[in-house]
Amino acid sequence: MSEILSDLPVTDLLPPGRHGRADGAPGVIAHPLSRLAVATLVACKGAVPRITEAALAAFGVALADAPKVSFTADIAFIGTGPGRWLVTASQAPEALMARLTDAFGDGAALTDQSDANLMLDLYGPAVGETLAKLVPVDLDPSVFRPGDAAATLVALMPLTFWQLNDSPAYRFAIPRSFAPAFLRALASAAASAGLEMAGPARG
Amino acid sequence: MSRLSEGGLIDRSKPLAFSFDGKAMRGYAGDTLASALLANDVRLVGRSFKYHRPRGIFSSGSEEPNALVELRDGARREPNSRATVVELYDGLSAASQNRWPSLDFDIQSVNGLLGPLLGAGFYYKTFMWPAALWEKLYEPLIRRAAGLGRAAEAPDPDSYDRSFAFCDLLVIGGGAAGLMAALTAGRSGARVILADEDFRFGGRILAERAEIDDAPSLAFVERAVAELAALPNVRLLPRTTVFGAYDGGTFGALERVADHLPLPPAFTPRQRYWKIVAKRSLLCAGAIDRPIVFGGNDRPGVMSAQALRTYAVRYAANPGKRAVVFANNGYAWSAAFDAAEAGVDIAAIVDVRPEAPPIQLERAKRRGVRVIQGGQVVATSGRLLSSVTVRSATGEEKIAAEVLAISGGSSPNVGLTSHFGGKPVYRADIAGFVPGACPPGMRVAGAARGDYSLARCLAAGAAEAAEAVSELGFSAYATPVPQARDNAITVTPFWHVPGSRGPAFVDLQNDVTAKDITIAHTEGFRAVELLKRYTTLGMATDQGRTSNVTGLAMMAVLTGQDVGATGTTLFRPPYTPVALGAIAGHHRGKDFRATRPTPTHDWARAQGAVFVEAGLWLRAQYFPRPGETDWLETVNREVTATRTGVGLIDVSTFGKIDIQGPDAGAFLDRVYINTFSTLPVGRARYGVMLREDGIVMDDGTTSRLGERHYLMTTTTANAAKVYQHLEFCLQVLWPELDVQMASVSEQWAQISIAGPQARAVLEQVVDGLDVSNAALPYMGVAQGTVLSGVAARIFRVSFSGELGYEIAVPARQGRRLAEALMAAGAPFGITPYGTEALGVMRIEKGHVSGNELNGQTSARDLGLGRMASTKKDYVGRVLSQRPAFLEEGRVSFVGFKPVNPGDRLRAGAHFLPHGRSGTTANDEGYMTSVAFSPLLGHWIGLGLIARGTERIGESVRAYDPVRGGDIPVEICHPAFVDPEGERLRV
Amino acid sequence: MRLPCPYCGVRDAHEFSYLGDAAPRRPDPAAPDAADAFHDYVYLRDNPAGAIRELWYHGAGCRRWIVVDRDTRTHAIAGATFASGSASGDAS
Amino acid sequence: MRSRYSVFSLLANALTGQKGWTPAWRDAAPKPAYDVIVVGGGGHGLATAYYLAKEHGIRNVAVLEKGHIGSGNAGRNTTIIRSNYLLPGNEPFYEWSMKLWEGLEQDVNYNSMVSQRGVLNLYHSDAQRDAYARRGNSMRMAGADSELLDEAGVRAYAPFLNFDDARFPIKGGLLQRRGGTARHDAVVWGYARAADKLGVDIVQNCEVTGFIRENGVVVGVETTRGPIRAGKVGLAVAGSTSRLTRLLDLRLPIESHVLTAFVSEGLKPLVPGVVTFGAGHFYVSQSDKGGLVFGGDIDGYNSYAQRGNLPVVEDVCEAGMALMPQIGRLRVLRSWGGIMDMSMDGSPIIDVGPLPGLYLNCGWNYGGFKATPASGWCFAWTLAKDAPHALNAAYRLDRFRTGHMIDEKGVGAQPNLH
Repeated sequence: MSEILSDLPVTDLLPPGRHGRADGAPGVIAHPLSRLAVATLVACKGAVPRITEAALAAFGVALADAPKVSFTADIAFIGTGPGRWLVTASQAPEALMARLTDAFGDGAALTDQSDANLMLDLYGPAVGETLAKLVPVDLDPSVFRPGDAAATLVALMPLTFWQLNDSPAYRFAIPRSFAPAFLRALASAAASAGLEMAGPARG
Repeated sequence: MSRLSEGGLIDRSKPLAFSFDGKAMRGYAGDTLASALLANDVRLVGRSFKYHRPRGIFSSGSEEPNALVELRDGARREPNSRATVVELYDGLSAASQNRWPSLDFDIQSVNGLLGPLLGAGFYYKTFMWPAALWEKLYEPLIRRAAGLGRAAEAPDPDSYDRSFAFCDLLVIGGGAAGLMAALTAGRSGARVILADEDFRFGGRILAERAEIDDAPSLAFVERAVAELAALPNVRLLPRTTVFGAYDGGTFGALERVADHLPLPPAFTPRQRYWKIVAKRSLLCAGAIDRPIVFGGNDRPGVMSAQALRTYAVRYAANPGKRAVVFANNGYAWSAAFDAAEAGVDIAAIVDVRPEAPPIQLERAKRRGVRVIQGGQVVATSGRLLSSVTVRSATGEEKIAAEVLAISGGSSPNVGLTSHFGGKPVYRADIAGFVPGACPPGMRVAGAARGDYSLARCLAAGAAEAAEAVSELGFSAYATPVPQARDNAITVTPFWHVPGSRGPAFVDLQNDVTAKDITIAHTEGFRAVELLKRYTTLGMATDQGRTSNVTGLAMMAVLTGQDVGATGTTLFRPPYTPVALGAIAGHHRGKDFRATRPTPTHDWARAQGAVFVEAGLWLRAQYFPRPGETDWLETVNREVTATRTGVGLIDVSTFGKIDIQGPDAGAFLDRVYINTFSTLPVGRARYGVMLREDGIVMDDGTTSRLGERHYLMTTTTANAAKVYQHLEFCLQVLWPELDVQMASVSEQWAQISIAGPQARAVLEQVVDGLDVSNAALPYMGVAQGTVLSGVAARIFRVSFSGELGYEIAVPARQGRRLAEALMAAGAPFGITPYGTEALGVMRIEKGHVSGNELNGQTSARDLGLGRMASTKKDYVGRVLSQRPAFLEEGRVSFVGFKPVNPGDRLRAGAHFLPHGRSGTTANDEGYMTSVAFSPLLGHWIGLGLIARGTERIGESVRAYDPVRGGDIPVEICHPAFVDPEGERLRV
Repeated sequence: MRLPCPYCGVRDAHEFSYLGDAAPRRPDPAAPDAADAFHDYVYLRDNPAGAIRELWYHGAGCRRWIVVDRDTRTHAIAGATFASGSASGDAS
Repeated sequence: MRSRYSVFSLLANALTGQKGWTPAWRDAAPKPAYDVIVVGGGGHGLATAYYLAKEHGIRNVAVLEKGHIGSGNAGRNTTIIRSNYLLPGNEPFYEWSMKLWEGLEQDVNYNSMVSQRGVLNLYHSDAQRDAYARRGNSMRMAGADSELLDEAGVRAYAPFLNFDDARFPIKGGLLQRRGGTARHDAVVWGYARAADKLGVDIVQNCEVTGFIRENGVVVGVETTRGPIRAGKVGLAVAGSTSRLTRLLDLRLPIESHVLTAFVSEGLKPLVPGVVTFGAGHFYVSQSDKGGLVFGGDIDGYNSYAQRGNLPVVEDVCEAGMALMPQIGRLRVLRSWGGIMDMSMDGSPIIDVGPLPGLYLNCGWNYGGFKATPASGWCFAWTLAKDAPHALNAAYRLDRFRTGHMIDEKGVGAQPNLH
């Protein structure tokens, strides 16, 4: 909604605080995560079975080669394409890369993407109604459930997101240079419900 | 006031003030603007398109052809709003349009006097003499007279929303059939969306005095809506028009969220555009009354029978003191009886049929309504209708009336069914077109299918919905269908009253008359599409909903074909007109497209940078300092500082593609014209890739980070295109190659430092890495850390021609790196520079860039042909050997300098030999890039000219007529600075 | 239009880029008639009014090239597979 | 006999109740044989027949149309005429078309409402400015008019554009004042009437279902109204070319794509000429009836369905709002899809062959309507002389084999990107 955004430079991230409707509890809370290590993992030709075994052995994760989240308490694998995952963990990027290298050796290509995305959790009572304005994927609980992931186009921006729980909460990985524009679109979509932008969000 | 004393679905406890043409009036909540106008005795509402004839209100729905007004004012002015669907709100202001100086007295109504001249096709036959007068005189006059309302003059201040929705069944229309359908599907557990363009569900039930299950039918509506609202799997969308059917079960719909309010409340959009994906759809859009054509059928006071009933019953608004009904069907009789019961004085029912059904005659008798069977209206009179002249077996008779309610039968609202090209089919028994082939997954129920009986609408809505959801695996309950009693309606086709007096209108808005159809027939414009285009029949804002069937039936009569064989024109989206702003939603102004800042954007802004768009990116263009008077002065300073000391620029926008795997080297050999499999680890190489048609696609340096690990850079503009191309090569052309790709463009901030002092600066930020010339030579690559522990990749590459390094760090460290480099470089006068200075230096150096890689140049054209390996195949090799690519006279890439050093060069100038005129035949090429070289003290240029490399030293004309330029330039080697590249290697 | 991506599921065509007919195969560049064969491969198309197998790239999704069976007269879609030919799409 | 349209004939008819008009053209039945058959009763086909008769004296000509004349792309375009092309293969041809437009109405005695109110292409960067300068210079060198406007110049010509809040600021534009619009249907009817008057048979509801070949030579066509023989058969069936050449086992460098166009409700004058928004995919003009006529890019996939999908609708409305935010409350009245012959380099083909007796006129991409007069003129020449005229010398079919593509946009052999 232009009244919120008219004074905000288009290159700036939405500042922390309340945006849109100000009365009552916020309909949507956006929570940026600054300490998540992220990597892409791409299986070598024919190596998906090997990778799957290694994931089980090294992390206790039953890796799904599908748009799903396979996770344990400290690591998550998000399917983004055949034989391809985004891996996230709350640790230093180098440490994650080292763990993954140890586990998968030359069976996969690994790239550090810890700085490539704004990682953002979205939740709140109006998150469904708000995401319906942005995400062209059916998020009805009968269709999209915790552990489901999707790479898609939001307000003309390519991004990946997955569902964390059935409250529901979602985690978004937004390419860093698109983060300001994404947050502008989010602020517009959430304006009628009220958006609480938590914490400092530096992409 | 013509407000009926009782009844209606208006809330008499909520009076609303509004104005029309500045005159204050009162209405009630639940009114439309049209019903409120009628209740305020306003009968003249608009002017027609061509003849500016006075017009009133014809319909009570979205098909309204006459009562178009400008709603609101200032930046919110909404031209061509149909008064019949504008929901009344407090403070509403509306104005009539297409009139001057006033609605009552419109100068251009003289057009009507020219009617005999202005028949169909008139414009095509005249205004040709003299030719010069068309744009100067005739066309401006025509344009001013045409058009309807006026657009606002300031940006629309309201906001618009977009929303996606998914469902099993989309029910379009919430009348009897739609409500039953939504109930049936909703009870089965299917996800249902019920959309209706009206602000109240119920459809025709709202306007008819009928009973369902022996109770007033309105009770059924209220019960149904309450149940639907309580079902979690049903979404009700009132005020929502489903405007288009698209592929894959996708529908466009427009919800008028706040149009019924004086202003949208804070954070509320004016309208919302829904993109609905439905596995099945059910069209229950009802039907509308169509007019009968006769002389004087357009006077204010002539309206559809359905409209008369709706205004009387639903809105308790009496459209006029006495009403005559003129029809060819029994439905109009019911309308007359309902209106009479609501308090309208029905003077007579005139039916063209010689004998009406006895049951209706009986009802008329009971009510004391006079009936003229076998009668026809042959004339009307009054500026606002005051009387109608009826011809019957007993002769002609003039009946005083302010309202003439007409019905030539019903036209099902088939619009959405033909959005996939399905042709409506004529059904003689109802004298109307019903849906033909529907879009996949679409069914039709109720009046939209030609089933006009209320009982059948209820039953069909339930049955069709049950079948639709059953196909999806839901078990639909055998819901008992409510009972309604109504009689079969008969209709006798009747289109046009022959021998009636005065202009007889077929298309009310566009002023297409019966005579126009005759002209079109005479001149051979007989096919329905030709008829439409020649006469403009059906091209008005109602898209022919009130006129097409009648018009083509009249043509059928003239050609002797039957109506079905004549066919009808197809309805195209949108079903009713849709606001542009609603479809655009949030994507307007600065948010039209995303703006991508670089990792050092904030830092550059703090440095006073001026930014420039590079695709979606914003890049620093130059960094002006106080006292500098123009951009060129700034750029000269930046270039000089870099060439003599050291400069710094963010180059993060280049595409960066991580390529790994055992076959990575072999893969690169196939996509680049040169060889990469032999590149040593720790080295970078410049590469050129072609499209398969032999034209250059992109260039950039690619580094080998490990035995099976490469990092490719692409140009900013082509980053996504190259990535897609590489995926194509890997997945489609050579799936046997074992290569893994990932874009790392967003991961790394990359800053280039260049200039003789670059190494001295670099040494201060690296963590003990040896970056000496020996350890990190030109085109060397090092990995390590900088700034005490930040992972970094250092590439010794150069675009400027100076000793240069590109330092990549994780994106969030970009600003820190820039600041550290500035601090480290301060003793050397390090200077941030932008894309302008970068451009100057690359032109001085003679490097190709986007202006040269324009999709029309080959590697050979650009002087890069020698890079191409002859020992391997690569994409584009074969077709780059075609004759035209090897022609003698083909352009080649060279430099240009002005013969007179003070002359300014301009990119886009064409080259001509001296002494030849500026014609296409003499065109030898064009200047691609220019810059002022502070080093050389004059303008320099790069360009493509025929046989350029053979013509070094020759002088040609740089011909630039669009900017008044025509100067001699000398062809030279493209590298103006350091052609041997010595500076790179120090 | 909605395309059934074998990995992501059914998605709006907006997420995809289009290349065209999937039938032409890159010819052998070493063959004696390579010049003609490449001309035909790059430029000539059946352009059928009816069924076509065509290449789409799911650029905003899984970044897979897929082959879609579609009818150019009705836009009806019969199915889609990974262009790399393998069931999993990772060219294994 | 066709009456000539004049002030006199108009007045006479006004006084006699419009009863004196005669059919604009004869609804001819096909004869067994003609000197030339032109397949396709759109603007190009009818113009070809007219110029065959007028310029070359070849009057034993039939135009065969599957439905009724003008029912294809001639009736589904955005009515723009311009000659603002870049490449030497294109610009002289389109400028010749512009010259023919300028005298068309008097030539055919039919008001096609050729309205030269200007075509403005906006630029948003220095690089785009220079690219437009290159184009503007090409135009001048081919005898066309062009003006390179700076921002102030654009403000003067089109003050209603968004200069203040734009994502891609308007820096200037390339203006061709002689560009503009023409009433598309009237162009078809004007050519039909004039061709008919010279003896050409316009045969409607006559679909070509096959070709008659003798010894490898095309000597006629099979139609739904029987076989018709001809000395020469020319195809001018934009959008359907591949469907016909398939009957001859010919594959062409063409794909069929859908382009959607839009018209708004009628408005009082707002947009004077044609404005093209380079940073988005959008162009707009206003018809004499007051509707804003606008459109954008093709949908991007092969299609014969004559209808597009919502992504393009959205893209067009977004660009429209970005360029003219005051049109937010104006309503789109109707949209329609036309099927384009998109060629592999974005430029047309007018050529002899590729089979003896056959002549091709196809591959018009978006450029078909504005080309109508020159296309007909050059195709008539090519049919009459068995060789291309200098103006269509670059439009050979074999240019892809030799490498002489005419790729204005520089996107290569991908028709959906042109």
